Amino acid sequence: MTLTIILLGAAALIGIGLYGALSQQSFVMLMMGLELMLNGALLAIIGFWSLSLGGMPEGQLLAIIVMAVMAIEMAIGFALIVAVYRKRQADMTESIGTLKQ
Amino acid sequence: MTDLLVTLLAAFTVWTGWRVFRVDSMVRASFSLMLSFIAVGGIGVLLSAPYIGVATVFMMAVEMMVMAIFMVMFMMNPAGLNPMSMVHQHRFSIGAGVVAALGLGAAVLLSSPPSNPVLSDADVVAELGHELLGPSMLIFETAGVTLLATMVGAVILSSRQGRFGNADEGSRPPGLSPDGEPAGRKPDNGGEGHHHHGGHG
Amino acid sequence: MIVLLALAVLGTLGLGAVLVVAMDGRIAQLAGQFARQRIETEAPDRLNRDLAPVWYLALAAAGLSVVPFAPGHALLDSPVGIVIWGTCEALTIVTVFLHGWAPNAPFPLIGAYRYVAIALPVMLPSMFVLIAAALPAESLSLLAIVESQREIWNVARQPLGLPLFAIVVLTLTLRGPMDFADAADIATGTSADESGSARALWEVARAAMLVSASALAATVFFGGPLGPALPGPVWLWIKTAALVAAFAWLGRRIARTTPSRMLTILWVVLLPLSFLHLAISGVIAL
Amino acid sequence: MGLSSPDPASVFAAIGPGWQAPVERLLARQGLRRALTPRDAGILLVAGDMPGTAAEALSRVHDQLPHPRVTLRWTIAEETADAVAERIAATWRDLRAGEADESDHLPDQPPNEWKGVGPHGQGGKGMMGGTPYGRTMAMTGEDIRDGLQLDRYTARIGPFAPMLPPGLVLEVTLQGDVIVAASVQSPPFAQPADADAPELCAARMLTLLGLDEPARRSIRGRRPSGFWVRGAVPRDLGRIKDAGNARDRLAAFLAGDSPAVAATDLSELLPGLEWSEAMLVLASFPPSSILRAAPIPEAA
Amino acid sequence: MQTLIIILGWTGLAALFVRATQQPAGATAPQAVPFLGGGTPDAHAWQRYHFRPYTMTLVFIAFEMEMMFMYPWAVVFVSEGIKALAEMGMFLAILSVGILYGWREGVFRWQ
Repeated sequence: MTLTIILLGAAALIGIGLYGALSQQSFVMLMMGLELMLNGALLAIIGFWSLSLGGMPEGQLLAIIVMAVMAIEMAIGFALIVAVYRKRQADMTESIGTLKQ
Repeated sequence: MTDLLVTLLAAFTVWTGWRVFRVDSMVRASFSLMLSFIAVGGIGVLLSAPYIGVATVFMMAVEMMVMAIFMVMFMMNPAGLNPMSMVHQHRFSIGAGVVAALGLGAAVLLSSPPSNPVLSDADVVAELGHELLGPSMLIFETAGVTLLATMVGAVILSSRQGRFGNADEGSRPPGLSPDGEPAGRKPDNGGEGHHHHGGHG
Repeated sequence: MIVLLALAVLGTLGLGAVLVVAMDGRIAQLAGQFARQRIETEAPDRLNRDLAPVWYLALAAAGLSVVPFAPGHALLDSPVGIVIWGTCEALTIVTVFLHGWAPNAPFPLIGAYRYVAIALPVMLPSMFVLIAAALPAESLSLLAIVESQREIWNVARQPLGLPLFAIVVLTLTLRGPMDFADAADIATGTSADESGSARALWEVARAAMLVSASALAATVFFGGPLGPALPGPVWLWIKTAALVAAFAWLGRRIARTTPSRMLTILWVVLLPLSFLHLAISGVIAL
Repeated sequence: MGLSSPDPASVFAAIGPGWQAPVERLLARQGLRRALTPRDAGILLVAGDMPGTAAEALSRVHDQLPHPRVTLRWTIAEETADAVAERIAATWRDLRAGEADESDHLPDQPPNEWKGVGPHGQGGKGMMGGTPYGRTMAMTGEDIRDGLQLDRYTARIGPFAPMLPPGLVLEVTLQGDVIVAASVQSPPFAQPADADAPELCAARMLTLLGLDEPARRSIRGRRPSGFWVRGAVPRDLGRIKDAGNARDRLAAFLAGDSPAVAATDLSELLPGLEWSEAMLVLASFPPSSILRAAPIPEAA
Repeated sequence: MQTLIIILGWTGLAALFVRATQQPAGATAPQAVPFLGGGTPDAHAWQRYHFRPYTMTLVFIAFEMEMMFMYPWAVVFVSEGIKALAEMGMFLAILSVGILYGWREGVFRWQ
C-alpha cells in the first residue's frame, strides 16, 4: 500500500519532469525538468529500499549515486550554459546547435 | 498514520513539482523544486532511511540555492514581473509527460513487488559505511574521480580566463590612477592568481 | 518527557534570545520597533518576505531540538543529529537569500547574493568539524557525541574545532566579521528596506539562531549537559550562555574584510585547516 | 549593556555643507544611534542649510522613514551639540509616546503610470517590455570584468547615502555588485578642515569594516580596539601615487595623521571595483580630497 | 515520524509567532521607493543578477557531494580503522586536486 502510493508519486514526478524537459525553451528550465525526473527516481529508490529490498545497503548507495548524478549534471549543465551565453548571449536550447561551428 | 503522512508528502512533492513550471518567478520555481525534494526527504525519514532522507534535504537545499542563482542570472524577466511562457512543442510535451506518468503508474499498479520491509532496529548508517569501505569501495573512489572531473570541467567551461591568460583581451578596466595599473581582474594570472584577492592593481 | 523537552527547547530559545538582545543592549530598542510602521517596498515578493523570518525561527528551533538537554535525552533523538543540524545550516542560507530577494530593492539584493557567496563555502568547515566530532563517538547522533566526551571534552581533544565552528556560528547569525548580508556599506543590506516590526522580528530570529548555534557548540565541544553536581540542563544553559557571550564579543571585535577576499580565505586557508583538523581528529580517535 | 539599557534615539542624518564633523561627533554620543537607513530611524536630523538641488532628495529620504517620524533641524552654528542632543532626546520621548508624526512631503504617485495595463494588471508588455509595477526592467550590456553580458542596473545614489560623503550624488551602473560605470552628478558638500580629522576618517572606515563600537570610541577620541583591523583592508585596494593604498591610509588615520591625497577622478577610480571595495576606497580619502576629485559642475 | 512532526510543529509555531507580532505592511508611493540615499533607480532591482563567484558555486556543489560519503564513513571509522583513514584520505586527496586547480584558475574570488 505505502509502496504503491510512493511509486505513483514517483511516476507523477517523472511525468512532470519529462514534460518540463521537453517543453521548456530555456536551458535552465530544462535542467529543472531533469532534476524533477531524478527526484522521482530517488523517491522510487527510497521506497523500494525501505519496503521491498529489506534495507540492502546497496539501495542507499544507489540513492547517493543518484544525488551525485544530480550534482554533476547541475555543475556541468550550468558551466555549459555560461559558456554558451558568453558566446551567444542567449540561453535558449536552440542556440546550442549553432555553437558547434 | 505513516500511510497518511506518506500520502500527504507524496501529494506535496508532486504539487510543488508541478508548481515549478507554473510560477513566473525563477526564485519561486527553484525553491518550489527544493520543497519537492524536501518532501521526498521527509518520506525517506518516515521510511526508516534517516540518513538518506535528511541528506537529500541537505544536498538539495544547497543545490537549489545554486540553481536559483543561475536561473536568475540567465533567464529573461527572472522575477516574473511580466507574466511569461517560454515553451515550445507544448502539446507534444504534455502528451509525453502524461503518457510516461500513466504508463509508469499502470506498471506500478499491475506489478506486485515483494514485501520485505527494512528491520526497524537495523543501523542503516553503519551498514552504508561498511558497504562504502568494503564491497563498494571502488564505486566510492570512482565517484571521487568523477567529481574531480566535474570540478575541472566546470572550471574550464565556465571560467573565462584560461591557462594561457584571458580569453578576452581588450576589455581591460581603466586604471585606479590615470597612469596606474588596470583595476579589476588582471590578465597575468596563473599560479599566483590568489594574491590579488580583490584583484586590484 | 517529550512535552518537557519541547518546553525546554522553547524556553531556551525564548529566554536565550532575550539574553542575546540584552547583551547587545537593545531590548528597549527592539520592543519599540515592534510598534512602528512596516513599510512595503515596490512590487515585493510578499510570500517569501513573510516566510523568511518564519523559516529562520523554525530552523533555530529545529537545530536546538537535536541538542540533548540531559545525557540520553534530546527532543529529536535522531541517529543523524549532526546531519539535521547541517540541513538547518543549508536552509538558513536559503532563508537569508529570500529575505534579501523579497523586497525588490538594490541593497538587499546585493546583501543576499554576497551572503550566499560566503555562506556556501562556510558550510564546508562546518561539516568537517561536526564529522570530526562524530569520529570518536562512532555515531552521527549528538547523544553519542555527548557520551564520547565523558573522559575529555572535544574542545581539548580537537583544538581546531571551536575556532572553525565560531566562524560558522557568526555566519549563520549574520554577525561581525561574517555579516556580509547586513553590512554597513549597503545600508544594512538585506534589512535595508525593512522597517518596524519586520526589522525587529529579523533581529529576534538572528538572536534565536545564535542561541541554537551556541547550544550546539556547547554540546559538540564542551560536553553539553555533562558536569558535576548540577543537573544536565543547567550545565547546558551555563555553557550556552558563556558561548553566546563569547561569540557576541568576537563578533563586535573582529573586522570584516571584503567579500571577494573572504571567499579566497575560506577556500584557501580555512578549508585546508579543516582537512588538517579532520586528519588530526581521525588519528587521535584511532 | 544589560537589561536596563535605555532605547537610544534612532537618528538618520541628512548632513549639509559644513556639518559633517559636528553631526558625526554628535551621533557618537551615548543615547543616540546613527541609523544607516531611514527605515531604521525615527528622527530625521537635517543639519545645515540644504542647497535647493538637494531638496527633492531630502523629501524622498524624509518620506522613507516609517511612521511615526519627526524632522529636526540643526542649522544654527551657535546651538551646541549638548542642546541638540537634549532636543533629540525630548523629541524621541514624544515619538515613543505617540505624540508626534509627520505626513509625506512628496505626492503619493507611482514613478510611472501602470495600473490596469496588461493581462494581469501588472503594467508591462511581453517578456521585458513596458513598466511592470511602475518601473522598467534592467537590460543587458557589456561587462568590464568577465565579459558575461548580464543586466546593468543604473541608479543615482546620494546625496544622503550614509556610506558616501554627504552631498555626493553618484550615478552608478552596477552589474551584480561590481561598478561598471560611475559619474558624479553633484559633488560633495564643502566641509571645513575639521571633517578631515583623523579620528573621524578612521571611524568612517571602521564602520565599513563592521566595527561600530570601535568607530564610536574613535570619534570620542579614544583608542579603537579590534582584531585584524588593518589586515581586513585588502592590500592592493585604492593605491594612489604618493599616498599609498587604503590600508596605509587607515593605518595613518589610526595613528592620528591625516595624509594628503592627490585629487583623483571618481569616474575613473570606481569602475571595476566591487561595491564594498569601492566604499572602502572612498572612505579612505579625507572629505577634502574627494571634493577636489569631483569635477565642479558648470556654473548654473 | 516523530522527527517530521516536531519539525512541522516548530514551523507552525514560528508562523503563528510571526503572524502575532507583525503589523500589516503598507506604504505610500514615495515611501515604497527603495532606499538609495535620496537617489532614484532607473529599473527594478530584480534583474539578471551578475553573481560574480559563479564558477565557485559549481566547484562547490561538486565538492560538497563528498559530504554524502563522509557521514557514513565517520560512523564506521573507528571500527574499520586505518583502512578507513586511507580510503578517505585518498578520496579527499583526489577532490583536493580539483580545489587546487580551481584556485590556480582564480575561481575563488569575484570574477
